[in-house]
Amino acid sequence: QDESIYIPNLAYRTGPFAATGTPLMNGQRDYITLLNERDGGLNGVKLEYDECETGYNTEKGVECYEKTKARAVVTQPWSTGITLQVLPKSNVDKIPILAPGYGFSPMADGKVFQWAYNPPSSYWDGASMILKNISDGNLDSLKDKKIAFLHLDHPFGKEPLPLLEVLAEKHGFNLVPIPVGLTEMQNQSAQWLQIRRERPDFVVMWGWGAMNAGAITEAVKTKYPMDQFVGVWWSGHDGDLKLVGDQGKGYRSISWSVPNSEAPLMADIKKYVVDAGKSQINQGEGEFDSVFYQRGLMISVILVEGIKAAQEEFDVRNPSPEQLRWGLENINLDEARLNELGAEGMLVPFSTSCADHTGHGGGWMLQWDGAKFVKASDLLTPDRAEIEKLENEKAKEYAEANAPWPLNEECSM
Amino acid sequence: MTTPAPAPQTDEQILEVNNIEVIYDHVILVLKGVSLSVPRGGITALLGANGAGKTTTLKAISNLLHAERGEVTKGSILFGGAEVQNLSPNDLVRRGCIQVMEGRHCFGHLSVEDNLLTGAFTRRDGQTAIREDLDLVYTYFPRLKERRNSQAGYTSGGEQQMTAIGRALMSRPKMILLDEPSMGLAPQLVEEIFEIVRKLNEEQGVSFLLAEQNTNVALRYAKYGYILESGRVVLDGEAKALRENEDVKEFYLGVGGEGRRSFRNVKHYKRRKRWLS
Amino acid sequence: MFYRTAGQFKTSYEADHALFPIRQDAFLLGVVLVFAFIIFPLTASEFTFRALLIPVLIYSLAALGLNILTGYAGQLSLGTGAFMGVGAYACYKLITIFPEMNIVVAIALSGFFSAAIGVLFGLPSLRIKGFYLAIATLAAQFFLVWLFQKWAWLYNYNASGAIQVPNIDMFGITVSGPRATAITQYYFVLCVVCVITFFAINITRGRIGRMWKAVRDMDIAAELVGINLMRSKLMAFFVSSYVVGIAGALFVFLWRGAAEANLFDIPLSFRVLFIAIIGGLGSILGNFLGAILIVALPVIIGSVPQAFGIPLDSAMVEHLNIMIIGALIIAFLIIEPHGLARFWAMIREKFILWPFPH
Amino acid sequence: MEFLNDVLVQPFADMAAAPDFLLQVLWEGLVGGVLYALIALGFVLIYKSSRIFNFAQGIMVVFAALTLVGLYEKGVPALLALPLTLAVMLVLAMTIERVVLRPLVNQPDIILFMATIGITLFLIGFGELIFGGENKVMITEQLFIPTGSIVFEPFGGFVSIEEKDLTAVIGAMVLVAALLVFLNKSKIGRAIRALGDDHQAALSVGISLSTIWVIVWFIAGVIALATGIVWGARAGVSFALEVIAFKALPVLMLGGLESVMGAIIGGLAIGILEKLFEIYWGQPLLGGNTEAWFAYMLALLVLLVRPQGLFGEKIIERV
Amino acid sequence: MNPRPDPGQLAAADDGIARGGVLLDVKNVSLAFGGVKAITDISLNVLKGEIRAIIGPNGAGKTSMLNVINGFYTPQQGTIIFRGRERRSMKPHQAVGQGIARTFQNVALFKGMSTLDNIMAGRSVRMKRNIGWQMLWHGPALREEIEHREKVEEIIDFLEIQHIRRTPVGKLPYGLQKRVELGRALAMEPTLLLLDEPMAGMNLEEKEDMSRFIIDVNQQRGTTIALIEHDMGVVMDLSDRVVVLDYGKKIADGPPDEVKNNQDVIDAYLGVPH
Ligand SMILES: Nc1ncnc2c1ncn2[C@@H]1O[C@H](COP(=O)(O)OP(=O)(O)OP(=O)(O)O)[C@@H](O)[C@H]1O
Ligand SMILES: Nc1ncnc2c1ncn2[C@@H]1O[C@H](COP(=O)(O)OP(=O)(O)OP(=O)(O)O)[C@@H](O)[C@H]1O
Ligand SMILES: [Mg+2]
Ligand SMILES: [Mg+2]
Repeated sequence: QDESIYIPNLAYRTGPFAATGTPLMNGQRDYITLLNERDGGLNGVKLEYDECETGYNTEKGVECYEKTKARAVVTQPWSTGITLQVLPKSNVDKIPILAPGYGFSPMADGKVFQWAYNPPSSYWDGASMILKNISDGNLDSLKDKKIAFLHLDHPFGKEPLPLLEVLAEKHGFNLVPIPVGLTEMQNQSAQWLQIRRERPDFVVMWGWGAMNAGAITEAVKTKYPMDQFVGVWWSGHDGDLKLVGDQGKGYRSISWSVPNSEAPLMADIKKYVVDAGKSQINQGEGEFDSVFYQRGLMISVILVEGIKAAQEEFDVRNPSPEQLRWGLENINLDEARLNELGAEGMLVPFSTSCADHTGHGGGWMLQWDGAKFVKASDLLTPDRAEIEKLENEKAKEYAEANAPWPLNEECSM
Repeated sequence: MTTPAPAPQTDEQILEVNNIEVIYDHVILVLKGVSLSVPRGGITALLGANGAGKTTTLKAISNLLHAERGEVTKGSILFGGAEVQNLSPNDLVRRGCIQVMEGRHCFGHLSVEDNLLTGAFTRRDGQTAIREDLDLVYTYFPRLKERRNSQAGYTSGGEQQMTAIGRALMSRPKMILLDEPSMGLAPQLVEEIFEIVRKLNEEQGVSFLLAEQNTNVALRYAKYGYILESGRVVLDGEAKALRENEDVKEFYLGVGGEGRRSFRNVKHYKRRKRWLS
Repeated sequence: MFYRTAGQFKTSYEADHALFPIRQDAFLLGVVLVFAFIIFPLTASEFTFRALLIPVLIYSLAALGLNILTGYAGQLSLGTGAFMGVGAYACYKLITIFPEMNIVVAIALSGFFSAAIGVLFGLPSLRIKGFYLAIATLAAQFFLVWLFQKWAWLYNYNASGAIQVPNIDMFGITVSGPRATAITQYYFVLCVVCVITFFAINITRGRIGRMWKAVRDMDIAAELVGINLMRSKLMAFFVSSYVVGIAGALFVFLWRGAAEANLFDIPLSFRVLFIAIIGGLGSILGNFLGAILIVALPVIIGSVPQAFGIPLDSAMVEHLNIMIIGALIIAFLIIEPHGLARFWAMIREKFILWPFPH
Repeated sequence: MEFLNDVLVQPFADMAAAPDFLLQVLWEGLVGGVLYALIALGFVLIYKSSRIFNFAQGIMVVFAALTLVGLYEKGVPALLALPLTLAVMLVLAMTIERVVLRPLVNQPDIILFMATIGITLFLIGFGELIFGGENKVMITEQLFIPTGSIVFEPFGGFVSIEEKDLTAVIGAMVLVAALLVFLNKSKIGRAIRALGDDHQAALSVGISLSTIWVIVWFIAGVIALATGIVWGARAGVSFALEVIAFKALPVLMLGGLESVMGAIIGGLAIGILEKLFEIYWGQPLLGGNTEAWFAYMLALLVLLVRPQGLFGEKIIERV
Repeated sequence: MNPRPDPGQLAAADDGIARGGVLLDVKNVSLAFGGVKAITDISLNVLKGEIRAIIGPNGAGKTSMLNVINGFYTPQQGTIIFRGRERRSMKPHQAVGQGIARTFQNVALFKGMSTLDNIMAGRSVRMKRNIGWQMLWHGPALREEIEHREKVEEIIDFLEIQHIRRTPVGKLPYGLQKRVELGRALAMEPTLLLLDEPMAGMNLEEKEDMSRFIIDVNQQRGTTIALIEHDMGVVMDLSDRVVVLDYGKKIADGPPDEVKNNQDVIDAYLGVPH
């Protein structure tokens, strides 16, 4: 009966993770605003974007979930912790979970996780791409090398560990996991002393919020070579690197989105949203050009693409959560489509299917040049063989632990 | 109910309390209209049973009620001719009215000497003057001099009482509100303290309002007295007159017809409600 | 008015020891129970269950546990969250090691684990007092949360480091896990809370409660009237941690469904402490009032601007929310430092005295 | 056996093997310790003068630092922003005294403690509302704090010392010395100590609670600002800093709630020991992150021997 | 955890000491705090059934003496023989188990509890239903509670404090607090009752009431009493024997009349002869 499509977002603009959260939320919001302003919505239906503040706190997140779920077509949990909480409920509540680039990597397995999506790349994809990049494509060349894995001691930070352990075993490199507690994010001197002692060949970082800034300043202080320091996509925030400026030159972060302020889409955003005073971005700080803001836009692009697919398939204006589920399984954001949207090169091309909820589009390396992030590699793709094995195994384990857990046998590859 | 004698000339009175009412915790009515006055240079005693409201009266005067969730809801208080209900306690001390609280209240972690020095907080007349007064206090209470460096929390009850009085003296007050100074003190010391009160009164012209249970001693040193019963003044008069009053004799001084009653032979009288109020 | 005590005379000490010396109180409780057991379940939406009713009950229970320790026995603790965690992890281990175990039994047993840990961290209370003890309980808080994080056995080596509640049936009804309905969980929690509250009331009004209060009010004097300080303090830690542990188990199994170590960190401890204090230390009723306030308030404040159609973005709402809660806490402390329970008692007193003040 | 070796022998062997690294660890510990000590100092002052366990000290650090940076970003020159920030802290102290402390005079400790948590929440909301949540850069250079680093090369390795850390250490020493003199020698200092023992008695001798409290909270605010500058220079300024309040608590326990000396010595001891423990025992044997609790456990052990901390006032127990 | 004292031990009389025999014997006790010598080599005894007064100037060590007797302080030297058993140190709650109860100079009541609860707390040692029964309340726990409640009500009647039974003691006037404190001590059914300035801060009327309670306790219950008091009238009238301390030393010991006229006592304590 609703004349608009209700899109809640479990956002956080407060707390220790606000620094990294805010530009992403701004991006998500602004793309929806753009559609409403420029196109009058999606296929003529207004999109109602609504944030519920979680402060990256799992408990608040669940509260938000309960509060919004009556009208929601989708859940955007925005934290691996919250994702893990709502994941088991998805089979009961039947609302798709969209966690672009985060959440639980085995969610890729659409047979088991019928309601969860994490396109275009999972954390395991990310880890695999980073290793591929630092070993120039040959993981065996890492043999006997030491890789420190600096991560937030939180479900998010621990996500890639199972894969990294498997790969370390297989390729003979030496993995040193270094956890950073939530209370130590800003003062990582112990962790960096350990890094100094261990002298790893590479430091791979799974950091978020204030942890990134803390790590990067410590790295500068410890004189750790920046070009051997690589982060996941959530550790590539312009604001964090600006703290160290020139000294952070060479730091890299894998990313499935690239800012491209020249793209037509960005021009539209500027015209219809920012200049119209409908955006919350901090223009003075250059947020418009930042990686995270533009990634936020891409996240909404992915969601809208799913909604559109559902609208068209079922010929409805206002798809139900179950119809959206189909939509999210049938996203096809290839290069052509991205160009059509005016977002050339801003997102890795990918497509999802019933069995593959991630799409595994891959990513690029972004490198800090002292003032901004620039693309520093060709498109990288994850090593699917290893990952898939692990995904299936872990997905099965999860289903067993949460029995009875319905499987979607209809999916075939 | 005996109404207090009409207050004499105002400028003679250093302290005047007019018909005050005090309520604790918004509900407990403790003082139900108390009036009293203390002449400049006088010693006035405030007598009464436990819980009659003596302490409350003194705290109302020195504005310490707030901290106990109590408030003066009616009446007025004049010190040196000016209304003082809305002053803060420290303003009052600065004007020369200081209270020695019941139950000692020393600063337990400070040494005895530091305790005394806190009394000089409001003074502006320089270190030497303060030092002189400190010596004066030590001559009044030699025991304190011996224990000057001990933490007050560890001194005996009597020593703490002396410290508290000494501390008040350090502010060079015009008027001291003394709450049960004799409580828990050895007889000799009680006499000593009252002697000091007399000395201060005579030599330095300090006025006193004494709340006391020890009616005997109090009436010997005071010039005027008020008797308080459940929040009302029930009797007042010259100390001498009070001492002669039969009721006071019977109930406060313990002298019946045939001299002092022995504590061993007390009988269980029902003696409540003696003054018809 | 309603509160007429006239005509209610006690003819025996037994009658005087009854839970409700005044008949109207019993009646009032009856009304509350009817609401809790019949009216709410008939009317509440799922959101109300999950965001209001169940958390209020569980937080009340946790605060009750804390109140036994802090309000009755006078030992300030800032580690409640971690003790809840012990209960939750213990329950998780019990359920996963013995999948056949009845969940009620598992929850009841898990309380003993937190009780044991509570006693262990209560030992210093024999020497350490006041704020020093409060900070010492933070040692428990931080250490335990660290342990939950590092000891992979506790979370069955899950990759995410979180525990996940499986579907658990009792008498053919799913009471726990993603398939459980909110109303079943509500009834489950309600029953547990009622039973424990009943026990707690009895303990606190009898000999043991008196010993605790004596220790709280003046421990030296308590010792000098023959109370064994060590015994009563440790017993307070035991009972309190037991209740808190149960609350923790319910927290995860009957409400949250999953938990990571950080959930049991300081903010949780503080929230429970707030409930106990705003409700009123040394009162059983207060815990419930406090929980209603602290749990419901943010939900209500959060929905006010929406209700009035004021367009505030969620971050702004959250900022205002935090500010308002902070300000309200201060305001409540100023208005009635002894908590909502005392506030209620005063109102009740006025009713009893009505129409004659003073 | 191997276990004993790991615990008792290996760590020391490691220390001896890389003395330059050990020195670096000690220095890092020392700097951390100074920061803990600074926060603890704020606590101690307020506790001493009012028996209030001021949980808001942590957020005051953030608030002060944010105000400074915020003002600078709004275009106020750094050297003007500094006194302006101090003025803001004064206003804050006065507001807290008027709105929170005065109505709560003579209430039990725990109530006041809760009230400070209320203040904390309020300031978090208020601060984020005004300054936003993003990480800000401390205006180190603009305040003429040197930012270079000094590198020694002893034992064939290197020890690097940040100049701003060095400044922090020296600054902290000066601050502490000044405070000690102030507390022990001045009239206000004595009044502060008296207040801690007995509010009523202090009132009765004419000590003005309001004035003293404003002074004390203002000094705590100044210390907070100093802490904020130093810490912000290391890791940027954001609300994630608020958790550092928890790092100061064990310092207080160890040093004693009322002791300025204790705060300093406790802070340094904890800073150094926790770093050593983490590096040589925690990381190799316990999976790291032991800094989350080590200080608390250490302090707990000390308290078992001395229930009032190393330098705290003895709890007077008499009947 | 130590076992609860067995009830036989608690029963007041029946320890083989006849009225007039030595109930408590303090031998050569010395106690110092750092440099402060609170008690120096003092010996004194208390006979069964008597009222024994301890007087002396402020800071003489009277309170410290009581603290030594009931185990709150452990003397550096000397022994204490109570009911024929010798000991130097024990925990205060053990002293209660042996039949020593006391009141305090600065009222030490449980401020948040009602009068009734305070006095009931005095009976904690004698109640023994464990936590299991307590949880259920109805049944044995309630029966026990009522049984003790009756005893407590007797004390309340005796002290005439029925009207404040339910008042939180923190709100009571000082005199009544002292009375409640006495009630709490009586609830312990002690053999030896130690009273530390029971009449400080009372007016005459209340002192008389208190005197009557003390005498009644002594005569009707046969409780031995040691009391500290500064009011010489009270001391002279009530006590059978008086010991005088000064700066931690004993300067006189004997019947009241004798002590009253002792020159040392007059110099150190009384000032003018009374
Ligand atoms: N803070 C308070 N809150 C509530 N009631 C109080 C408070 N302080 C005192 N009262 C009550 O006020 C009455 C008068 O008390 P007050 O202390 O003034 O008596 P007093 O004459 O000084 O007695 P005493 O001789 O025992 O010192 C008493 O009944 C007491 O219970
Ligand atoms: N715990 C303690 N620590 C240090 N000194 C103490 C302690 N207890 C008592 N003293 C000291 O021992 C001496 C005797 O004290 P005590 O309290 O026994 O005196 P008292 O005879 O009861 O005096 P009063 O009549 O004033 O109560 C005093 O000088 C006191 O300062
Ligand atoms: Mg009084
Ligand atoms: Mg004494």
